[in-house]
Amino acid sequence: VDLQFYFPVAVGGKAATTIQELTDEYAAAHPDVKIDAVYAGSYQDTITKTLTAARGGTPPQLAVILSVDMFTLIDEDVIIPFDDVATTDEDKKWLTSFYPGFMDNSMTDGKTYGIPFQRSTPVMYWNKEAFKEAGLDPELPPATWDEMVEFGKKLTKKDANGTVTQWGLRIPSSGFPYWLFQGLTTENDVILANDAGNKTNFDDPKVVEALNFMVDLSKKHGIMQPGIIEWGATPKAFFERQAAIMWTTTGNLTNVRENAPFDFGVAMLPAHKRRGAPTGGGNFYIFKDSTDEQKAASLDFIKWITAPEQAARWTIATGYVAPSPAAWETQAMIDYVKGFPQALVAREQLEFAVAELATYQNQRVTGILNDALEAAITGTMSAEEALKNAQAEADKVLADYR
Amino acid sequence: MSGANKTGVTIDIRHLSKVWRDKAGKETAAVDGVSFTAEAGKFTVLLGPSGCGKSTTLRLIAGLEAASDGGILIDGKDMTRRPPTDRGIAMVFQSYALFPHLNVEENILFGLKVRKVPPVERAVRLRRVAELLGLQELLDRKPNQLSGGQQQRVALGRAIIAEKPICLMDEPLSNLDAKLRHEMRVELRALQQKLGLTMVYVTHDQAEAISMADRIVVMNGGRIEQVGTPTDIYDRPASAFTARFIGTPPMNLIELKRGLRGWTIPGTDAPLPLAIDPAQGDTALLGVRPEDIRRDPSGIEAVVEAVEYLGADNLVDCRLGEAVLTARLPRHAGMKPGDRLRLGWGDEAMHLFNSVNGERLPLTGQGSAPTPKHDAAKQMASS
Amino acid sequence: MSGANKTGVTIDIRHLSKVWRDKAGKETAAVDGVSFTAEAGKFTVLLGPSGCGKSTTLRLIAGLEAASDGGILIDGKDMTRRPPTDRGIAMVFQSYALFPHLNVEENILFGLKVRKVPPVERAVRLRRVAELLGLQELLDRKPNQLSGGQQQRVALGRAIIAEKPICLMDEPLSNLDAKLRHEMRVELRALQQKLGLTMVYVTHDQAEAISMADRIVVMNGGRIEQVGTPTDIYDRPASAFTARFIGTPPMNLIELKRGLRGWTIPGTDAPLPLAIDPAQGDTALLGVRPEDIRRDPSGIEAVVEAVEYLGADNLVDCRLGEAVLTARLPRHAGMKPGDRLRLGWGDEAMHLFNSVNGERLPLTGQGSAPTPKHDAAKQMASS
Amino acid sequence: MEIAVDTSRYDRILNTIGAWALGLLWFLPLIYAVWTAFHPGAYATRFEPFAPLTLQNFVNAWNAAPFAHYFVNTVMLVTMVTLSQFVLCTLAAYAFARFEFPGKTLLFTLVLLQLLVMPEMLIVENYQTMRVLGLIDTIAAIALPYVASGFGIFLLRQTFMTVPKELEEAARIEGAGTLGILWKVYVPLAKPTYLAYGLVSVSYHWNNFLWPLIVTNSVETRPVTVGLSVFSSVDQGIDWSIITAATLMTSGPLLIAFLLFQRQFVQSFMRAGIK
Amino acid sequence: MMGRREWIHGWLLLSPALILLFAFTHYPAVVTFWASFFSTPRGKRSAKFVGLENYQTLLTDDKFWQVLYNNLLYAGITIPVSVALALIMALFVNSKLHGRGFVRMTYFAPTVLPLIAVANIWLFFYTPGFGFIDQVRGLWGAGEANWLGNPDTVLGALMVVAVWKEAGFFMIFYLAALQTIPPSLREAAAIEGSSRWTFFRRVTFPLLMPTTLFVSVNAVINSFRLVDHIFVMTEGGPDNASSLLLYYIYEAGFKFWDTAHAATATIALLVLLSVLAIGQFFLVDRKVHYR
Ligand SMILES: Nc1ncnc2c1ncn2[C@@H]1O[C@H](COP(=O)(O)OP(=O)(O)OP(=O)(O)O)[C@@H](O)[C@H]1O
Ligand SMILES: Nc1ncnc2c1ncn2[C@@H]1O[C@H](COP(=O)(O)OP(=O)(O)OP(=O)(O)O)[C@@H](O)[C@H]1O
Ligand SMILES: [Mg+2]
Ligand SMILES: [Mg+2]
Repeated sequence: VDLQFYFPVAVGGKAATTIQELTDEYAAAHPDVKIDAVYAGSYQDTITKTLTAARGGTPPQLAVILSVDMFTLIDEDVIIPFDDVATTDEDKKWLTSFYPGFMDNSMTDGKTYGIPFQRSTPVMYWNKEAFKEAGLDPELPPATWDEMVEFGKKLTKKDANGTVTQWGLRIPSSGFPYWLFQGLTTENDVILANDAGNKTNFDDPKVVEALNFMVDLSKKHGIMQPGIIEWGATPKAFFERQAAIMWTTTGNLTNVRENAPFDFGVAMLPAHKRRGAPTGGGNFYIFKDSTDEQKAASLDFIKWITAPEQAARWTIATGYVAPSPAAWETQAMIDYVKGFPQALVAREQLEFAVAELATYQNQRVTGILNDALEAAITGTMSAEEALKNAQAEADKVLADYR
Repeated sequence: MSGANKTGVTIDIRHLSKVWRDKAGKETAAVDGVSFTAEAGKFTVLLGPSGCGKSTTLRLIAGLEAASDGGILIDGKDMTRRPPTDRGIAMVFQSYALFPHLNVEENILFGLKVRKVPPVERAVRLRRVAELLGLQELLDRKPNQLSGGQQQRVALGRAIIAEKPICLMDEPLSNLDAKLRHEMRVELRALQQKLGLTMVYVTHDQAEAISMADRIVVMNGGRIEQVGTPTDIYDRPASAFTARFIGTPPMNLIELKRGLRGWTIPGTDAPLPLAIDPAQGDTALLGVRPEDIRRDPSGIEAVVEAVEYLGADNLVDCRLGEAVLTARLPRHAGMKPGDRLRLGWGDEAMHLFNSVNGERLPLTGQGSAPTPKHDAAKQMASS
Repeated sequence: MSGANKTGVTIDIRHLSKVWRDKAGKETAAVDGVSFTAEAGKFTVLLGPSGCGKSTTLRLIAGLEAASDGGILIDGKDMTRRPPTDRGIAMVFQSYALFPHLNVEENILFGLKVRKVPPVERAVRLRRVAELLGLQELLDRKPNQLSGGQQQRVALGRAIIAEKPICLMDEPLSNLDAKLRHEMRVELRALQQKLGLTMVYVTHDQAEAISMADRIVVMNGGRIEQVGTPTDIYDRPASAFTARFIGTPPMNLIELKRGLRGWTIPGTDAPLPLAIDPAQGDTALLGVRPEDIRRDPSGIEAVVEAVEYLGADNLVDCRLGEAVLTARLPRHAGMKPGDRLRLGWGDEAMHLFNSVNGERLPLTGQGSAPTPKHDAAKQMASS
Repeated sequence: MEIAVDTSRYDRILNTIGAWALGLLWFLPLIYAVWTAFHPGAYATRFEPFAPLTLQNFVNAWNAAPFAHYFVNTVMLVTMVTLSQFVLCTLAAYAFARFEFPGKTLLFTLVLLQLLVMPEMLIVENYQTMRVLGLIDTIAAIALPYVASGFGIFLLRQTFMTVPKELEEAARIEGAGTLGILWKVYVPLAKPTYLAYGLVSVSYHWNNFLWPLIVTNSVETRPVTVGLSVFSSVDQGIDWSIITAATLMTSGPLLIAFLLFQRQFVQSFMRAGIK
Repeated sequence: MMGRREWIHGWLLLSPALILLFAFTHYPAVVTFWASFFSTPRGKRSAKFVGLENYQTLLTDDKFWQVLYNNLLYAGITIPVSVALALIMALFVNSKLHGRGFVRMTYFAPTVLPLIAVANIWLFFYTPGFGFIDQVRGLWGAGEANWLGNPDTVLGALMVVAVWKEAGFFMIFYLAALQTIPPSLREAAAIEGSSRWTFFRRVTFPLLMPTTLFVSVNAVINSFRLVDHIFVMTEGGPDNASSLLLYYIYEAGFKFWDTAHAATATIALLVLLSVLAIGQFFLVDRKVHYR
């Protein structure tokens, strides 16, 4: 059986080689299956390539694509639910072996469309040295919003001209600000969209409140750089002591560990009304336009690669969160965590994690939210107004899907 | 050259016209209903003042411009709308049109390479042409490394080497020095005759025209003034225009008035021995070539106004009554402005033209010349 | 022209050289240690065969090329390394160098606009120049819509209108017809004298050189052959090169041999009445100008080989023993190949040159000329 | 011209200063790239004169993808594209510059239209065409949509229009046919333009990413940009050290080629001779 | 040059290029045009004819108008600046200069470097605090500035990148054209005493017109087409302040997979560009002097 498998790389160079190794290993063990693992660029490139190929009549048999693009893929009618092929009891058990926080994004209508593979969640990193300098306990990260503000004020340093040389906090807001913002809304105990993916809650007062808090971090409290904060430069800013605390993905763990010139800590995002964070990252999908044989082989491959041993290797190589509890139980993982306990934080946070904002026409709807967030952050609109507009627009887009 | 034994072909130009239209829509007829024949194997020269349409005519024959009207027959076949390649021509451009990216050798051989002449023959022909034109030393220079005259020789070489039955040349010698030009004149003429080329040659140098041409076509303002052999044109110019145009220095043209006693030069009293059809009116133009004017004790009195030294001769401007005549006198004659002398000329040296339309008038009668001794003088000069 | 009353300035050329180096590193000396002075307000002509370095010399004077060696003083100031603008020159380029995107008027006025001459004056000067050159009708044409001669006139106009103290012209009349050229010659000379311009003028036309120049510089292969007034050069050429180069048709040069009875033309027996310093060896070159040769019953016998019709005259190639001489004979003489005749020339018509290095030899002795009647003949001809 | 100059000495100094100042400004990103690529990551944002040098960034970049293979592919791709562009665009440009035929303006408009149409818009349709042609995952498929380049046709047309017509006439008289004239007169005279176009076209296709990514799947066909893109995914923030190292590694050959070829511009192969 | 033959030759010369152009440009373009009258097909729901509805949607989309405004502003500034700079650069490196080859390379380097990589470098330059620009500004005691994070400055920051990228690209064409101007014209002008500036204004520049036409048509087009740096640097943000038309189309097409909307916007862009670029071409072409 020939299988074509598109995968993206979103974290550093090792990911591609690891996937290649894993597929080669699988192919060696299954001589009847040939897997052509095709590197397809970033997540965005991957879905572009996939849909272009699908429309051109030659889709891959399986691919790793953002979990939030599930609705898009359903909408385009190019993928099948795993329930169609995972029919044995063993398969069904396998479907339930992943963290529910990840499965939220992989199911709709009671059917499973995606299998979590390279998944992540945002966490908080802090600079222990900076904490010490500011007279804070370096081992004690802020646990609540209030603490975060309080610590942040202490951590914000200015030079003689009044120019800030170190910000207390950095929550990047470029590109896809909704993701980290979803951390705040979740903590404020509100969800942004329903499970069916056809209704959003952007103008909920709690969302407004969360956004106001985010805006106030720079405007009122002065602990975060004003304006849009670049996602890509965030780790570097952290290393350069531009910011003492940063929020970013667990995917950065390896990077921070290797490059931070100081002792750092990793913690769950601080709580407000509750603890919480969104998940993120990519799922496996199986494509419709394949023979049954191919579908079965694809399923088998996915089962193999998400099995604990392989998942552990993948996690260790890339820093992504292993998607099933069993993976964390493997010896490799246990050894890894022992040497690097910060890796555990993500797993612990999964307990509180919610689905990443995903709806039909996902990118358009999140785009609307992004625009609203950016408008509020840059001060062109009040949070309330921006979110109200965003909700109205989202309603317009999603009306077709109700 | 190499075994070529072509015989030129006849070119027939019939009522050919070329009109340029500028942006404002104004039309200029560069060539205006011209008809003539360049006979097979003959040397035809187009002569005329700057801007009279010589180059345009040549370009029409070459097929580089589309005729606005009329036709061109080559070897009896209508070629008016055929591309240049089909016409069997070689051409020297007035502006040379050398390929700036090719060196001299490549420029000269361009056509032969295009026509896939075998390398051995190319080499042979190249050697001959380069020698003929004195370009041996320059073969690997680019045009921008050549002097003006050298460029012109390259352009000439490119045309000569082609050995086409028709050769069109647009002022091919204008940038050469007198010596080289004289040599080239002889060489070109010999070559043309040897190969039996039909040559159409544009020049503004009448020494060239007269010495090389079998036939001269004199043009003016896009039209033909006269077609004839060099002697025809020199000795019997058909119009005042041709008369003044041919000859260096040009023919003197003096307005004559019919007086009581006959035709006189205004300001002088002795009537000239002329009989002109009275229907021609009361004025006429008398033409006398400077070289036909001699000092003649019994001639008309004149005052020297200016002397131009020309090496071999002096050109002496003399006032006769109200007219000024230029005479070519021997250089050792030692004349200076203010000198008085008497001038005369032979009967057959006189040309008469209608003073309105410039047409040649027949000399219908014979009176007594003011230079009774002219026969003797002629005798003497050619002794 | 308009109130300009400039007096030209002197140009001193001192040991000027220009070496071209090609890609292979081969060097060509286009100008090779040239020194001469173009005097203030005088008309200096550079004359020489194609490729001898005339244009290069002119471009060096203009500052368009950097001298490889030597210097240029203008008005006493060393200008060797100063840019063209500082030298106060106007120039006509051999290739015209017209601005292709500007029309005739704009081309001519280019310099005046650059120098911010007020519009009123520009218009006045333009009108004069256009009239002088017959360009009135063409003022709004682009160069590519002009004939070759018209383009040349525009280039001339651009230089004339500048009214700079120095004017450099590189074959400015080569594309004009004889009539226009003659007119332009007179006009340019008048203009130059009126404005007191220092003119350096390159031409290959010696009629032009001789009639216009105050001084002629004859160049050959990058070096100067002779500097002198037109009469000097024509009447006493300093070398065989100059002798052959100046004059149309050129001077006849015949190799003489010292025989038992004196100097003879090989193949003839009558010795010529010459006395040459015996130190010069046994051969010498005798030069005689074609126009100095006459039919002379007591002269040397000759056979006509070819006759070239030139309008005003015939050029007759005659064989004298082993030598061939060209004689300019009157056109009505009616000669044809094969005719026999006797030719003679005056003593002062003879020029002698060293047959090895071409230097002029003094005529130290006088014998009896082969043409005893030459004085009478001269008398007659100028009667 | 070799004007015997010294007034323009100041001119020349000013000129030199201006040119170099602008040059350095323009070069800043590349200077930064060189700095970062040769220093450990910690110095990517700090410019200390004596920071330690390292080649590790290049080693890491080289190992992240089969670059050797990709280079071969890219070189094949740009050669193929550029050569076929030269041929096709030359023919078409010549027709537009020097021929009169009905529909010329319309066709030229259509060519210009290609300049306007962005390649992204055509991806889906062209992918289908390639599949029909059976060219998916071949270098030809990457090249084909770009071979008839409106840009090239337009550029060469502009150049051909400035070639003196006499030269064509002279060649025509010598018996050269349409293609002969094109090849022997226009092409050599347009050499600077071909160089310019070649450089630009090579850099464009060297750096083109999205279409090659989509239409190819295997290491045997993919160009270096696909390898390069591994470093520019920003999930974990930007690692400038490795991006710049990879960039220098992939674009280095181009920069060197440019340094070599720009000399050709200097040579005045097309001077004078043209009046 | 004679009638019919010339036609045939003309067409023959054109045909290879035209066939490919039709196959890979015009046919897809027509499909796009056609698609703009249909709704977006999504999986099970196939496209249905909607007439001008898509256009109506487009014209009532505030974001479209904002993006259009951004783009016109962007074009209005980057085009003249980059063309002028290109010309200056070409003149610089066409004259005698020490290290001319190197200077040429510096100007041309932006064209050679892949935009994704370069955009990342620019991203660093613009980064507040420790970014290159802020480090330099820091030397003067200035505080940090968030160039890309502020809607007032972000478009300007992108314009700088565009000019940087484009100027060297256009310079190459100017440089090639400068090489074909006969030196005798400079000589003639030098004799007339014209300064470098006058010579440039009165001779060089008019003779460069064919190139300027070429370059400016391309500049117009590129100012609407070159958006790669937006992907890396701002993704159109904040709040669309740096979004340009093509990015908008790209989002509609490849992020929202709303192909009908993308097609419609594409057609709008094509019409706009045709008017600007092709109109410009035909307007100017007949006035240009081609020698
Ligand atoms: N750029 C150059 N490189 C090399 N040689 C050159 C260059 N320009 C001119 N020459 C050579 O220098 C010599 C002198 O050239 P120049 O143009 O001064 O001749 P000229 O006397 O003006 O001739 P003509 O009467 O034919 O115009 C010639 O042999 C020519 O080939
Ligand atoms: N492309 C053109 N557009 C408009 N008029 C033109 C064009 N080419 C030539 N002419 C005009 O046509 C007339 C004839 O030009 P042509 O070149 O045939 O003259 P010519 O006899 O060769 O003159 P010359 O001896 O000066 O070279 C001239 O008045 C010229 O100005
Ligand atoms: Mg002419
Ligand atoms: Mg010369």
